[in-house]
Amino acid sequence: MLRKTLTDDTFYLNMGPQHPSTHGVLRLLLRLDGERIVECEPVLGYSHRGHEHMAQTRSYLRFMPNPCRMDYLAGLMYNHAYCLAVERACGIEAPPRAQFIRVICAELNRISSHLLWFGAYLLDLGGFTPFLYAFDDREDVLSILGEITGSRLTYSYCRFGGVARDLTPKFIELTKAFIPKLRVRLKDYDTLVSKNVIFINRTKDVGVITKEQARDYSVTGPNLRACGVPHDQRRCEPYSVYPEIDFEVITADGANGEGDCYDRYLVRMQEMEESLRIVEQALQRLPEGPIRAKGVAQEPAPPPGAYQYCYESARGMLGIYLVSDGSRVPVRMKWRTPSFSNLSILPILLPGTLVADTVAILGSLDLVIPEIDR
Amino acid sequence: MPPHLLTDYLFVLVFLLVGFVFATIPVLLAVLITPRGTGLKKLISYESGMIPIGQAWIQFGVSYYLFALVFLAFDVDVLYLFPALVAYGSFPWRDLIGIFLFVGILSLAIVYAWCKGVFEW
Amino acid sequence: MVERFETPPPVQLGILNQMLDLCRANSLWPMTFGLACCAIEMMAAGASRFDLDRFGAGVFRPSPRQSDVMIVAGTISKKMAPIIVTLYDQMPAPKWVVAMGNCAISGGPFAYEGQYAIVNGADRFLPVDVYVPGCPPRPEALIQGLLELEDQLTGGAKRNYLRRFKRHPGNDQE
Amino acid sequence: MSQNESLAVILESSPQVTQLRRASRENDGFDFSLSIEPKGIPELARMLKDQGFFLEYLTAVDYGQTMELVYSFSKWIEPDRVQAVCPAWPMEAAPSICGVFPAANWQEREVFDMFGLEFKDHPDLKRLLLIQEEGLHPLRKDFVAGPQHSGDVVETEMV
Repeated sequence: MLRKTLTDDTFYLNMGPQHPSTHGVLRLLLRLDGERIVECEPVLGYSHRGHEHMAQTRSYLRFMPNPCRMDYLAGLMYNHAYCLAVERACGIEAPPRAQFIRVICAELNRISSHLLWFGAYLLDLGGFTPFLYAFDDREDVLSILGEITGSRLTYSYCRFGGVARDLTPKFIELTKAFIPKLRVRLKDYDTLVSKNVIFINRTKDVGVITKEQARDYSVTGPNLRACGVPHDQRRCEPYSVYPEIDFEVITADGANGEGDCYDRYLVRMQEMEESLRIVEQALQRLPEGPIRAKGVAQEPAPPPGAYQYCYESARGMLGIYLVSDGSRVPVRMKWRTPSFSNLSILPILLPGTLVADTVAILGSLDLVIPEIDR
Repeated sequence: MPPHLLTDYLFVLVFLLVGFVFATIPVLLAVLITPRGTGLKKLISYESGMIPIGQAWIQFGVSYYLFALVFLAFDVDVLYLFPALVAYGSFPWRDLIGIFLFVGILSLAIVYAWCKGVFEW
Repeated sequence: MVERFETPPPVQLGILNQMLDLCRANSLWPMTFGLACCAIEMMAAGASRFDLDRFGAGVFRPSPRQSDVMIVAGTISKKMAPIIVTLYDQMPAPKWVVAMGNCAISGGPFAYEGQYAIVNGADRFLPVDVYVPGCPPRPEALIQGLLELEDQLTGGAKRNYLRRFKRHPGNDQE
Repeated sequence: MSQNESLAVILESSPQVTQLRRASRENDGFDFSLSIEPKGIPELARMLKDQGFFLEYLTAVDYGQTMELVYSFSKWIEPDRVQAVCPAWPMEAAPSICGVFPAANWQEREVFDMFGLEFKDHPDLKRLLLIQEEGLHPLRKDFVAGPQHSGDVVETEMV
């Protein structure tokens, strides 16, 4: 009887919804041969909340709190992107001061998102100390952003045509104190982690994404820049005030990045420094003036048509496709979220690696699951 | 049964008894004073919240078995070191070389396994 | 309300239970079980600034077999509900549930007339002990929720000398 | 903009394109919007891939009586964005472009999940996000949440 039950030697393992390294409720159905992965199929939908269904049944203003709950690590960026998309549809232009304030807050939000990724990724690989340091810095950023937005994670700070409140002197003073402090800390992280032999062995040449694979699976953001492609929405398709700010697009050591986990780590760490530079320049160039455009209706009703807006969120290219029929409720609002396509490359990265490498690859892709399930 | 032998066996008996009692008290305590969960899916093996697919009786890589075998060799090796340590000291140099010889020969098993590639996963 | 799936212990001495409850209260091991945004605030509560370890609850256990408190942090979708029930069943007996965030209390911002994908709150299928409102609640709110759970266990400052540390004034007169 | 001209010429030449509209990037967000027959989609996708485009997203829009599929392709460095729109619902199923762009695999499954639109020769067209329930296509305009969808109904059996 025993002979009959023993089939081929692969078995199914659920790296399932409740797993510390999936950063949310993502389920990986792995077919394993011992510890080596034969096949991986991500199963999604465990945190599907119907954002796009809500977008179709609510007016633009009532949908305002939803974008930041899709990607709660870069909540302010989603809020910013949503307002920019509706402004493009309605043909409104935010005053320059408001645009600069939005860019400052968006870049601070990018830093807090990368810090959380850094802490959580090192926690997945077994190092507990960077998690504590990274969260300590992240709390500084959250208290700075909380100074004017009032919330820590789910911001509804931008309005159609401007921002809700003006910058307070305390905000500017806190930011100016925070920038050198984080620069020192980033050097500490560099020495603590980048040259750590265990970290290098776990991430070097693991989960390599080639340029063709990145194009086939439309991977964007730091994962794409780690493959050596200098694609950054803020530079290739400049929006808001980014043309006036001098920053460079970080790719892993020039254009010959191999696109492995270590390069993705390096790209994100340098992006934090770039964001600090952007915040510094934006603070210097902050113009005086109003923070809300005059005469913008509280409940906008964009003219009929289809509009698209592409924004560079912390995880990659965030696209909003808006179809409006002139009423206050959109016909369709499609959110092209970066983590969706960043995850779709996993089934071809994992076969042949060990289960422990899954944790390293999954962490390096920096996924936020409600952004995938929407 | 000469009396001094009897007391020796008595010590062994007491030692066994105390060991047994020392082991069962926590188990008994746990059964008596803690509430018992009566959930339906309590006894399913935990697999991040899902119901495991297939059963565990499958063939899997031989490397796990070989790895355990190499550990076993050294486990038994330590077993024999105990009496050697007890009798240690009459001729210190001779005993030291004896132990090194014993452990050396056994560690050849590791070298053999290493060359055969048992440790490549 | 869902009844608790627990049978009381065969031996129940008054003073013994109080001692056990005091020990359990000071070492509540939560299960890492983040569903959505509240998970990030739970991590922030466990991290260095709002240290949960001060109350013995900082040891986040990944597996339900070694955890006492299930903090349901985030939106419960219909596809996720059976999995939460499985995890709750697999936790050893003295276990408690903290519903963190509006989604776990009542469906929060996603509970409305035409919704098709979420369950309106964890207390539809789990016996919830402490509700921590907020969207997401601040880490201090989660810590206050855990302190509330500890007070439920040990009868609070009134009965237990060790629980008389300073808290916000509202809690002292009960 | 000369690069755009050559693109415009190529787009006109590809078969099944019924109407090519040049849009402005500032107030529409895309450079070219072309409406195409469902049969011509794989051909267009292959042609755009040779030009170095990648598939940004693929989604459907429900206008009540009719539904249409919207494809959006864009480039990495030079900012070109082509949007292809093809009628979907009353017409027969559109062919899948998983062969050309594997990224479309999940997006087509999601469109099937949310709108119920089939895709011909898709490797395994099954639900991506929602629970396995017959006829549940929430993003359709005629979708009404039934009693079994209410927030109080919890089935604790593993689906």
